[in-house]
Amino acid sequence: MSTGVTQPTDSSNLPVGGEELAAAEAEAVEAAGPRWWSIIWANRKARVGIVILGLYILLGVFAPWIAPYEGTRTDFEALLEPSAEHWLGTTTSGGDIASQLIWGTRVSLLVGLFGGLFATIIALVVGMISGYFEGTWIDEVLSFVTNVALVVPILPLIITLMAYTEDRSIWFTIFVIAITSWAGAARAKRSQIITLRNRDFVTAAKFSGDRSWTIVFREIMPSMSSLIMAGFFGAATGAVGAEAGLSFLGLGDTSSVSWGTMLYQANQQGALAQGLWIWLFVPGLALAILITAFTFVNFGIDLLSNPHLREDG
Amino acid sequence: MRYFLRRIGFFLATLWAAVTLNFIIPRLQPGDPAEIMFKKLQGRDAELDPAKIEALRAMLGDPAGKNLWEQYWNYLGSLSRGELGLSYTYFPYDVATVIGVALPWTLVLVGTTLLISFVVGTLLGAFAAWRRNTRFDSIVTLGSTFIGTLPAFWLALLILFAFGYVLGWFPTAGGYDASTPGWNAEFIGDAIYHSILPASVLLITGPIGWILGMRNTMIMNLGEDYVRLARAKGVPDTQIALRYAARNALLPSITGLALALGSMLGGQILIEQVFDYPGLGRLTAQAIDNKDYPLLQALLLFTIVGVLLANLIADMLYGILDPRARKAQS
Amino acid sequence: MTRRITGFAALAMAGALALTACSGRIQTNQNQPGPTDGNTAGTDAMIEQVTLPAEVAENVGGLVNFNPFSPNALTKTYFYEPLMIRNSLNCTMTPWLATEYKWEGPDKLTFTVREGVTWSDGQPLTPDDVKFSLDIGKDFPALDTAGVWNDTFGKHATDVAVNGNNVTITFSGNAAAKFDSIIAVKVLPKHIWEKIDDPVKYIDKEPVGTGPFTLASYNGRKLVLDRRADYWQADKIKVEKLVLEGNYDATQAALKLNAGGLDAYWGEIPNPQVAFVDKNPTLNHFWYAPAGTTVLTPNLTKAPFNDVKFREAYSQGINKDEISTKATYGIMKPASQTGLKLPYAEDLMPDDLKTDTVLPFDTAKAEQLLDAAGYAVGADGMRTNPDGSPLKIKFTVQAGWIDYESTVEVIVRNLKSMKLDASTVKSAPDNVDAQKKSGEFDMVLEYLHGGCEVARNIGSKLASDQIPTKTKVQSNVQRWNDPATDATVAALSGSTDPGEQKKLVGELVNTMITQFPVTSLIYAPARMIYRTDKAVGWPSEEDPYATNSDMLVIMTHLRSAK
Amino acid sequence: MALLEVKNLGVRYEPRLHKPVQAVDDVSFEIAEGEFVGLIGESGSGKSTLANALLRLVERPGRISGGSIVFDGNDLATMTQDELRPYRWRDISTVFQSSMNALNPVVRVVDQFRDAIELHSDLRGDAVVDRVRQLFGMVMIEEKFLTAYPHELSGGMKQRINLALALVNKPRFVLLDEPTTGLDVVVQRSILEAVRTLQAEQKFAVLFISHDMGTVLDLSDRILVMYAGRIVEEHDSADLMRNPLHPYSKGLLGSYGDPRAQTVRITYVPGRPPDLTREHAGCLFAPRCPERIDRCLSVEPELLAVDGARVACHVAQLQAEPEDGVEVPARSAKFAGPEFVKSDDESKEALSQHAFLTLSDVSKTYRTRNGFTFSDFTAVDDVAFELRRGAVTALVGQSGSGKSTLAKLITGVEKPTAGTIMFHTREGRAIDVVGLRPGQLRDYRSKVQMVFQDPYSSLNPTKTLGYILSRPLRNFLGLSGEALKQRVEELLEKVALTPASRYRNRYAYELSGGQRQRVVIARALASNPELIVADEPISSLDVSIRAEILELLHDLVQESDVGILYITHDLLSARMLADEIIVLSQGRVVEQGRALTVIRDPSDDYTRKLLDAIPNPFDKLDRPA
Repeated sequence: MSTGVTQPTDSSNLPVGGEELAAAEAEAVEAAGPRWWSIIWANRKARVGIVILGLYILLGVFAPWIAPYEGTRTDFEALLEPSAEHWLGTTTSGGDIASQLIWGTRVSLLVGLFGGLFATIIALVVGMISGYFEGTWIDEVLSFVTNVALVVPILPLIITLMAYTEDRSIWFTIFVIAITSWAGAARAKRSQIITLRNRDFVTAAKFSGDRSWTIVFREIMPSMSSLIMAGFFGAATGAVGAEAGLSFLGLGDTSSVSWGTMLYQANQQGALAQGLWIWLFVPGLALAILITAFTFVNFGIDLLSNPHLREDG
Repeated sequence: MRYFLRRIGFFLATLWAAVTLNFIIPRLQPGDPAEIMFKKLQGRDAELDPAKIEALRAMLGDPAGKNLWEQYWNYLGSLSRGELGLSYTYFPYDVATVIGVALPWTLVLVGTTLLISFVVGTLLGAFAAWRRNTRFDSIVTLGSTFIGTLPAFWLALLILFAFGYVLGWFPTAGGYDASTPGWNAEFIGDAIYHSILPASVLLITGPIGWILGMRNTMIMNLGEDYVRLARAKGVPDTQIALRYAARNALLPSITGLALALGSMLGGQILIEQVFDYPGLGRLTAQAIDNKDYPLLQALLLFTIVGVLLANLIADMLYGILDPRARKAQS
Repeated sequence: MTRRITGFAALAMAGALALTACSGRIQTNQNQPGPTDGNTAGTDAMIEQVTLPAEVAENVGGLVNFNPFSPNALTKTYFYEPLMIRNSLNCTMTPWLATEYKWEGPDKLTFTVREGVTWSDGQPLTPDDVKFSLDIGKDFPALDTAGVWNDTFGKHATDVAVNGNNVTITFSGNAAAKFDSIIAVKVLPKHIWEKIDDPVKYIDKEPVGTGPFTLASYNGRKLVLDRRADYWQADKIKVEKLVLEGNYDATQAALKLNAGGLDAYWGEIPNPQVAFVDKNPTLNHFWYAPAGTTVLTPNLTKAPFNDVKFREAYSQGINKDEISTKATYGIMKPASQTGLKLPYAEDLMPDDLKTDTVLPFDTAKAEQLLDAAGYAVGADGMRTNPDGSPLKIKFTVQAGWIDYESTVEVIVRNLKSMKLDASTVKSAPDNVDAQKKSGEFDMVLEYLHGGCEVARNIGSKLASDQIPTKTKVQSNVQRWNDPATDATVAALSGSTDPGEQKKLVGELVNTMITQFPVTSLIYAPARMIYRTDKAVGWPSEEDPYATNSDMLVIMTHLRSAK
Repeated sequence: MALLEVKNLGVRYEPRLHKPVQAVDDVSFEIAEGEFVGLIGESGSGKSTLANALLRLVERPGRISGGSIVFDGNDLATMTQDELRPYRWRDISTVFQSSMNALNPVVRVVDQFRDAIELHSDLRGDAVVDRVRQLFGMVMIEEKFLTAYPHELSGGMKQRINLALALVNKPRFVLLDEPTTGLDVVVQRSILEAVRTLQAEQKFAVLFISHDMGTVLDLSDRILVMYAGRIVEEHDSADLMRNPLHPYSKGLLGSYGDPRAQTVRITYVPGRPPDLTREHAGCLFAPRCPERIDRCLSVEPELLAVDGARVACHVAQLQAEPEDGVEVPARSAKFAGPEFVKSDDESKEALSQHAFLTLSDVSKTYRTRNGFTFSDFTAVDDVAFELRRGAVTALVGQSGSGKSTLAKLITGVEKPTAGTIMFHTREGRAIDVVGLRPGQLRDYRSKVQMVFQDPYSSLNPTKTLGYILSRPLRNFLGLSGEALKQRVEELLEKVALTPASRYRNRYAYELSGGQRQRVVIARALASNPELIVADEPISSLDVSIRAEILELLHDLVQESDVGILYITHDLLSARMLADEIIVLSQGRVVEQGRALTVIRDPSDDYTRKLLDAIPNPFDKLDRPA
C-alpha cells in the first residue's frame, strides 16, 4: 500500500481540463509521507531515549547551576553520609559525589558527541571513498586498511595508545576512541554506497556534469543519512562506554571528573570493602541509563532505514 | 579456486600488516622494560639502585640498544621460526608456555559462556521475533537493551560486591583456590565455583547481541515472500517459525558466532581484571602494564590470527550454509 | 593497569634492598597511631600456620620458578639467604650466613662464613658457596644485582678468594659504598648451580636453600612452605607452615585481613584505620614506618625554578598537613626539609639545627618572599617572572597514583593561593619517567629514599652523576649540579668515620634547608598491616626491629599468640 | 452455488504513524468452479490487498474490517488460522508476484514441494519426487532442476516452478497475483500460455490479478476492474472490450492502440489516483473523469447491474436508465480524455533528416575470469546504425539483447572493443566518442543525456527538484543566481509541472510516478542536448498514464532538433514514439526500418516473436487496421 500518493478531494466543480488538473496536482504534492522525526518520535523506545538524552544534555549544559559544587572540588570532609549539603555523600578524598556525578555528565556527553562524530566522519570518508571507487586501487588500499583495523584487537590498542600519551586530556581520549572504532562502520558504509552507487540518480548526476567528489558527498551521502545517524549513535554509545572503561582502568583523563574516573577512584579507594556502595553504584547507573538512551534513540533511527521494524499496529 | 587464492592472499596481507602493527604498537609506548620491571619489583617508592637496573637490562636485553629495523627483522625472523621469545614478566619462561597456562581459563570461561549466550540469545531472539509486539517481545527487547547497555565492568563490580563481599557466597578473585590443577573433581569443582561470578556477568551481557541480532533478521525474514508463501501453504506456525524464518535468520548469527569465537582469544580484559581471573585478558593487561613486549606481541598475534582464521572460517561456513553465497563466490 | 603490585613489590625488596654501613639510633615516634597491645605477649607454642600475600603479582598459575634472579620467582625470601641483614630504620646489623665482616682497607672486604649451616638437601654450607655466589655475577652480568663486578657505587671487584672460613673480595679501588648490596647477595648452593649452563634462564623448580622453610606444595596459586627443623636458627622459627597466597587489591586485602585469611599485608589499603583496625581494635593493627620522603621536585634547569629565592618562597606555602590528610588519611606525617627520616635519623642532624625542620605552612610568608624576589603580581592577578614574562607552572603527576594526585591537588591549590599560575597535568607513569629522563617538566613528585646511608639517598639525590640521562632514570631528577655537593657526596660514600660522616651529612642537610633543591612534603610509608590472633611479635613503632622489607627477620620474631 | 463468494469485503490499514486507509472497500464478487476471472487495477488500487485478504494473509497493521469470504459454503474471513489450514494449498493456492523471493533461497526446489505435498496428502518419499517430476513436466522444466537452489534458476523458471507449486495438490482455486510482472515479454507470454493450458486441463478456478489489461483480457472469462479500493466494473471480457461502461475502464482500454494502424491513437488518464487517507465524497474517479456530472462529486456511485454487467458509475447507470432532468453524455466506448497521436507521415519526414550519430561495426565483448581461464561474452556484435536529428529511433529487444550495452557505448559510459562511434554536433564538430578522455566525456555528456527507466530511483530523494535541475545548468551552462532560477522554472513548465514555483522546492518522493518521469525529462533537457537516450522510460509507469510521457517526448522532438534513442522491450510503444525501429537480438541488429514497416511487415522471425508477445486486447476483436 502506497500511502504517499495524494489527491485533492475538495473538488468543487472541477471542469475537465489539463490546466486545472495540473493545478490540483500541484496542490497535491504538498502532502507527503511521515517525516523522519515523526517516525522516530512515534516509537515509544525512541521517545524515551530522546527524553532521557535531553535531560542529560540539560544536566550537562547547566551543570554549573544544577550541581551544588564544582566537580573537581575535594576540600570537603571525607566520607560524609548523604545529607542536604552532600546529596550523595562525599568520597574518601572529600569530593561531593552528587556534584561529580552531574559534572561527569559533561564528559560523557562530550565523549559521546565528539567520539561518535569523529569516528563517524572517519568511517564516512573511508567508507564513501572506498565504496564509490569500488574495484580501483583506492578501494583496495582503503578496504585493506579497514580490514586490518577490524582485526586488530581494539581494547589493547586503545590501552596502548592511551598509555603513550603525555597529556591525557579528554580530547585525546576522544581521538583515540575515534581512530580505533571506525572500521566496522566504514565497512557498512562501503557496502551501502556500493548499492547506492549503481542507482540511477548517481548516473544521472554524472550526466548532469557533477564531479565524483560532488556525487559522493552531495548526492550519495544525504541518502545514507539514517545509516550515518545510526552509525553516529552507535559510535557515540561505544565511545561513552569506552571512555568509562578506559577511565576505570586508570587510563582516562583524571583531571576532569567523569563517571569512569569516579568508578576508578571508588574501586581504587576500596569502596567495596568500605561499603561505600553509593559511590560505586551511582556513576555506573548514570552511565547505563545514558547508553540505554542512546540505544533507544537508535531503535528509532533503525526504523527509518528498515521499515520492517516499524512497530505499526 | 580464484576465490580461495584471493582469500588466502588477503589473509596473508592482513596478517603481515597486523604483525607489523603488532610490532610497532608496543614500541610506541615510552618506558624501558628493565626500569618498569624494576619499579614493579621494588615498589613505587624505592631507591633507584643502578646496579639492579643494569642487571635487569642485561637479563631482558636492552631494546634501546638495537635500532628498530634490526628489531623488526629479528622479530619477523623469529616469528617465521615460530619463536615468540621469553616473557619479561615470567622470565625465563617463553611466552608460548605462559599463554598456554592462561589459555584454558579463557577458552573455558569465555567459550562456554559464549556458546550458552549464543544458544539462549538466539532462541530468545527468535521467539521474540515470532511473538513480535507481544508482552514477551517487549520484555525481552527492552530488558536486553537495558542490560546490554550496562557497562560490563560495572556490572561485574556490582555482582562482585553483592555476592562476593556482602553475601560472601562466592570467592572474589582467582580461578581456583586450594585444589591442584588437573583432571580431578576437586579442582574442577573449585574452578567452577570461582568461575560462577565472572561467568554470570558474561551470561547476563552475552546473549544481548544475539537476541537483538536474531530478532531483527528474523523479523525481516518473516516479511519475506517465502514465509508468506509458507503461510499460504498452510504450514503450521511452529514450522514456519523454525524451518523457514529461524533457519534463514540463523545464518548471519552462525558466522557471527565464528567471528566471536575467533575474537574470544583476546580474553575479556575488563571482566578478568575485576575478578582477577587468570585468563588471557588479564595476561594482556599485565603485559601492557609491564611492557612485556614479547608476551604482548604474542598475545596480540594470537588474537589477530584467531580473528583472521575465524573470518576465513566464517566466510567458508557461510558458503556452506547459504547456497547463494556459494554462487557469489565462484 | 592494576596498582595492586605495590604491596608485594615491597616484599620483593626483602631480598634486594641495600643497607648501608652508617650507624643510626632507634627512636620511637610517639605521634604514630596504631595500637600495639596484644602484639608483644605470646607463648613458646608453635604457630600452626601464617598466611601472607604472594610475593609475585603476575601469576598465571603453574609457572613454577624459584630462581632468585628471576623477576617472577615465587619467593625470594625464604630459601636463599643473604650474608647479613640490616634494619633500614635503626640501621642495626644482623649477621646471617656471615657471622662477621671486616674491611681491610676500602678495597678489601672479608666475610666470615657461619658454620653449621646446612642446605636443605643436607649438604653443609661452605665458603665456596659464598664465593660461587659472588663470582656468578662476573660471568653473568644479568645476575650481578649487587654491582660487584662493575663500577656502580664504588670500584669493581677483581677477585674473590676463600681462606679457611673467610671469603675475601678484592676491589680495584674504594668500594665502601657497595657494602650494602654485597651483604644482600643471595648465597647459592654451588654443588647444584655449578651444573647449570645458563643460570640466567634457569628455571629453578626444586630450590635447595639455607632458609627457614622448604617447599611443601604449590598449586599454581598457593605456595605452601614447611618449617625446616634443621634450620640453623630453627629455635627462633615458630611458624610451622607458611602460606604465600594471592595478590590482592586494596579491597580484597582488607576483606581477607578482616576475615583472617591473611595475617599480614604491606600493600596499600586506603584508610586502614576504618577499613581494618576499627573492625577489631584488639586484633587488627597497622604500622606505617617512614621509608623515605615524598619530595616536590622542580626542574632546576628551568626558570624560575633555578632561582633559590623562588624555591624558598613556595616551599613556605605548602600545606603539608592537608597533604597528609588527603593523601594518607593523616597517617604519614609532614616531613623534615632536611631530607632525613626523623626522628629515626635524629643523631645525624647537625648539632646546631635544633629547630623544627618541618617547614610551616605560611602563605603570607611565601607571598612576602615572592614579592621580595621580584615575582610581582601582574594585571591578571597572577605573578610574573621578575622580567615581567608570564609565569606558568605545569605540575606533572602520575595518572592513577591516587595519593600523588591528591598531593598535587593540594600543592597546586597552595601555589594558586600564592598567586602562581599552576596547573596539573596528569600523565601516564611511564610518561612521567620519560619526562624525568628528558628534563621536560616543571614540577613532579619524587621519592627520596630514607635508607641508612645518606650518601646513597640524599647523596644520590644531589650528586651530579645521578642526573637522569636520556636512557636512564636516576635519582637526581631535579638536576642539582653543584661541585661542592659532589665532593661532599664522594667523601661521604668513602667515609667510615662517624664523626666525619655527621659533618658531611650536615653539609648535605644544609644544602637541603637553604637551597631547597627539593621540598620535603610527607614521609612515604613502609606499611605493615597485621592481625595478632595467631602470631604476635610483628614489628611496631614500639619495636621497630624491621620493616616489611625484612620478612626473614620478622619470621624469627614471630611467636604464637596462644 | 459459486465456489467463492466475496461479500462486502473491506480491508483497513490502521498504522500508528499514518492516517488509516480503507484499502479495500465494500468489495463483492463471485467466482464459479472452474471460472477464470481477471482483476485489473493499477498501483494503489488495493488489488494486492484484496489478494492477501482472500488468502487471509493480511498482516498488521491491516485487518479485514468487514464482509465475508465464503469458500465452498464456509466463511474464510472469520475462521481461525487453525481452522483455515486444511483449506490452504489443498483448495486454495497462489502464485505470488515476486518470483524472486517466493521460494526459500536456502532450500532445494524439490524440498519446497515436499512440505506442500506432505502437509496435505499421504504421499511420502519417492512418491513425492515423482509427483514433483510430473509437475515439472507440466510447466516444462527439466528434471535436473529438482535439486537446484532458487538462485540457480532464471526468473521465468522460478515463476513456472511457482505455478507448478501452486498446482501441486490439485487445488480448486488458484490466485495469481501479477504472476508475470517483471518478466521479459516473451517469457511472460510462455507463462501465460502455461496457465491457459493447465487451467483448461485441470479446471481450477482462477482469480488473475494484473495491472495490465492486455494480459488479463486474453485469458479471462470475466473481468473485475478495481479503482481506489473498489470494484468499479464487472464485465464479461469480450463485452468489456466492445462496451466498457466505466470511464476508467475506457481509459485503460484506450491506452492500447493497434500498432499496425497508419495513425495510432492512444488515450491516457490524466492526474493521479486518490489519497485514500483523506475524506472524500462522491465518486473517487471523478477528479480524473472526462464524463463527470455534478452528481459524481457528491454521491458515491454503487456497483449496480447495467446491461448484464455491473458498474459503479452514475453516468453509465443514467445512460442505461435515464432520469429526468439529469443530462448525461451519450454512451461511448472511447475514453474522452487526452489522446496521443502518432502518424506514419511524421516518421517519413523525420527519416529524411540527416544523421548526427553514426555507429560503425561496433562490438563489445566482456571478459570474465573463471579461475585461470577466461570466458568471453559478446554483448554487442558488429552493430551499425545512424541516429537522426529530430527523429526518434527505437532500439527494441529482450533483456540481454545488448540494448542497454549500446546505450552505455553511445553515452560513453563504456568503450566498445571494436568499431567507431562518431557524433556530429550542431556546430558541425565531429566527436570520436570512443576516443574520449574522462575530461572530454563530461563535455560530451552535455550533448547526450539520459532518461532512466525507474523514475523512483533516478531522482535523488534527498534533493529538491530545483537542485536536481540546477546541476546540469550550473555545470554545463554556467548559470547561476536569478538566471538559474528562471531557467529551472522554464524547464518545469516545459514538462507541464505548473506552476513551476510550487514544484521548485519539492522533493521527488512527493510526486507521482508520472510527475517524476517528467522531472527526469526536464533534467535531460536542461543542458540543451542534441541526443536523449531514453531507457525504457515508461515501463515502470501505470498503463493509464504511459501515453502522457510518450506524448511529452514526442513533443520535444517535434519542437526541436533533438534526437531520441528510445530503448524498449515493447514494440507497441516503439511504434507509438519512434520513427525508426531497430530490433536487436543477442547483440546483433536483426531488423531495421521505418516503424510502421517493421511492425506491419517484419522480416525477421525474432521480430515476429516479439510482435506476438505484445499483450493486445484487441487481437480478439476484428478492429480495422
